[in-house]
Amino acid sequence: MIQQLGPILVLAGVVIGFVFLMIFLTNLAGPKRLSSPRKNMPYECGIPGTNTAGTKFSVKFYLTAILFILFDIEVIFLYPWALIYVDFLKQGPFIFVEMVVFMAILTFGLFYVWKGHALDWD
Amino acid sequence: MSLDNLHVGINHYLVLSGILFSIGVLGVLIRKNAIVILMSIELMLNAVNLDFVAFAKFSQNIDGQVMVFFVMTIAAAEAAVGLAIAIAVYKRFQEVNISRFENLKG
Amino acid sequence: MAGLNIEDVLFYAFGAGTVLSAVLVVFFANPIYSALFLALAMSMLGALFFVLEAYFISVAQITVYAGAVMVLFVMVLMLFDLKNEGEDILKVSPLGLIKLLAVGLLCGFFIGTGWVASKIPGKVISETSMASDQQTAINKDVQPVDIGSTVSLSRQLFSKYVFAFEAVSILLLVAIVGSVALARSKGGTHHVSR
Amino acid sequence: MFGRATLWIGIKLKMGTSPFEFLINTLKVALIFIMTVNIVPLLVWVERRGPAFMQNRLGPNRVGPLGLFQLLADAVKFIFKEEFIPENANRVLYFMAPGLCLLPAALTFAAVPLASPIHIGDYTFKIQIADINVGIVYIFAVASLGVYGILSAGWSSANKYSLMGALRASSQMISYELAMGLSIIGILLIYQSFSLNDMVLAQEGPLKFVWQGKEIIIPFLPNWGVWYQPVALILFMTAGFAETNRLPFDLPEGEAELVAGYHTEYGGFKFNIFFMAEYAHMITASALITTLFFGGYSLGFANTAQVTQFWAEHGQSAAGMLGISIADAATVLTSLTHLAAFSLKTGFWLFIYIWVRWTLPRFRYDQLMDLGWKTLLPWALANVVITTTIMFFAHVGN
Repeated sequence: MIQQLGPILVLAGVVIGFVFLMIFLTNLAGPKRLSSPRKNMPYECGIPGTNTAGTKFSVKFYLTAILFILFDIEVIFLYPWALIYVDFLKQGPFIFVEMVVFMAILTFGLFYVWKGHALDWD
Repeated sequence: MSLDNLHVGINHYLVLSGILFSIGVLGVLIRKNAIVILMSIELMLNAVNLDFVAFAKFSQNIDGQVMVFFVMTIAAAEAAVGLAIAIAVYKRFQEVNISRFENLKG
Repeated sequence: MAGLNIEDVLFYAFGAGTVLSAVLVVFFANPIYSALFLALAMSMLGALFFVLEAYFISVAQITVYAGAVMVLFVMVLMLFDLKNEGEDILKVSPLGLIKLLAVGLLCGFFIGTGWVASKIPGKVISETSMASDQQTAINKDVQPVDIGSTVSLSRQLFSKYVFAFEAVSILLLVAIVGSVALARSKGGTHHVSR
Repeated sequence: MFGRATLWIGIKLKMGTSPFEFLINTLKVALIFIMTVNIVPLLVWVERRGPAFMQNRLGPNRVGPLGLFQLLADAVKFIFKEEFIPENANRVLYFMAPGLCLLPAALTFAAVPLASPIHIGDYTFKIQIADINVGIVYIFAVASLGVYGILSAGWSSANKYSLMGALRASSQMISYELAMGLSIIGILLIYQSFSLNDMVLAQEGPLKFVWQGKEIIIPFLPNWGVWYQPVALILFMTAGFAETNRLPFDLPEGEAELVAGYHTEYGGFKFNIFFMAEYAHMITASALITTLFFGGYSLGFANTAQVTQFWAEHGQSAAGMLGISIADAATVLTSLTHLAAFSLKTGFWLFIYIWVRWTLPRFRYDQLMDLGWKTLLPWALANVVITTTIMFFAHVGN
């Protein structure tokens, strides 16, 4: 376990150290100019910003995220299945039937989402 | 404090997941924002997952890890549908306070 | 055997980190910070699973929980303009005190049993594997169960738990249909019904 | 009491490796990370001069020979930029976002095997940061954490356009993660192992597979994954482009579209860190394409034993110079040849990334999401089903 986790933690430490070093270096070396309110306005190609960032957004963003979770579970179940597929095939076609049923149901779900125009970006 | 009970056994994992579970319960009871309540429920389910894996390791029985799979599926489906409801309530009432959820009919 | 080895140090590091970020999840006014801290707590739990040698479970935890469910939470919270939602949790109400007391008792119960169990050697599942002798008795032909390898996990998943595996696809289908219906029933995307 | 405990913990801390090995491993990890960070300016140089020649203009050639030091000048220039924080941005998340973006991008490179291990005396030295036995799935898990950096960057800079860019970038990334995850299931079906080392070892030697009990060997083709799974290669490459927000999928940070997407409000070295994260994702994606489909560090025609044997005969001079035995010098030279093969293949795929950027126009957002959900995902599912049925006929019953 430690042979695999040790280097990852060391790498994470090296990366975090690198990021802090660089940001600290920029603070040290960067010029300290005065910050005028005009300069601090959000950058919108010079057009003065109309309203704050919390404007209304379309529903499609989180519907994609919801569907991503549900199909990600399917992918997670497919990973262990892919490992033992050939071994279990030697004992007969049962493992094949299992997966076809699983994927058929979820592909029907994808088909429902597709035909239900839930994925169409207006 | 002698060092031998510092060595990690099954009890330490059970205590850790007990603490996480009670923090989740605290979150559900105290907070009024529906989404944070959903998050606390996710935290409680994670505490249960930790228990499953700890038992799988210390009793050398793989079924614990298999159960974690199914707990994960249920938690993800519940979070997805729960958030869809919270979004519907937000679009209607402009806030996600738990008191708004009493108006759900049917 | 006395003395700390690396698994214990990692357990205490990740365990303390998870508990700390779990507490921050509950006590942060701004829900976006609590969502980010919950994602941190879940990634640390993934690391704890790695320490517990459940390699595929730790990867699945990070992909599904920290990488998908919490992304949805963070996205939804960012979409809502919740700046005014910063409720004041620390306003002490008598009801709040009772809740706090109740949860304190629950937590004390967990810690207490853990402490008592560690005092009684061998009663609860000790380090020596209690169930492994029954395990080998049950399925003779299956190769010895090696906790770390994903193959033994999937071998068990697709032989003993096949029915549950098929039920999972039905559950996912119901969740897909449900969330699509919920999202669509609120009318179009831009107008907000007052 | 406390002093004795810490001393006690220090001695008993069985780090799994002796302190000497731990030092070597830390050095190796730091070296590989510094190497990836240094490849980024090289890639930027190729990105500026390569397309310049495509459009028959010169590209940077003032600073240093062929403009190579131009990149050093850019990096140093970034350090001297002013530290700028937009008006009502929340500062903690604003500063953490670049780190949150770079950390997953750098951690994904941990599982990629660069060359065959070196044996010196009884000590084997793996040219790889961490030989994780759930390699490929670990890479996708850590890559899925990259979304948090983008979301917090977009949200914390309190700019309507950057929030919009962040949401678009993250929903694009998660949609293509699905297709990427499904596309490698075909590869897993063939190699039956998550560890990338096993995959590379399985891809050595001539192309041979079992068809209903009969072993078929095609001597002139190397045993690469691309012959078994061509569709998965196309799906994986397209999803790889989208995952790293590279053209033709870089609408969220497209200049014409959304000012500069989620890193609009960032200047100075923080912007450079976002840039490095994108290039680190690109390097990992092309390294994965070579490892999964084109045999990783293995030479197509000869497997590791033959290469070691070849160097054992011709490696006397190197053995003398390094002062180790012939056999050890042979392993060192073999891993060098493997490293050269690996970097050649990965370099080729990195050039493809850059080349495509200057040939394809940018997708509209709905085209982009439709491609993800309505083309790549069904194709990936179909690929898995077809591979399963073919393997069903190849293996059933024997």
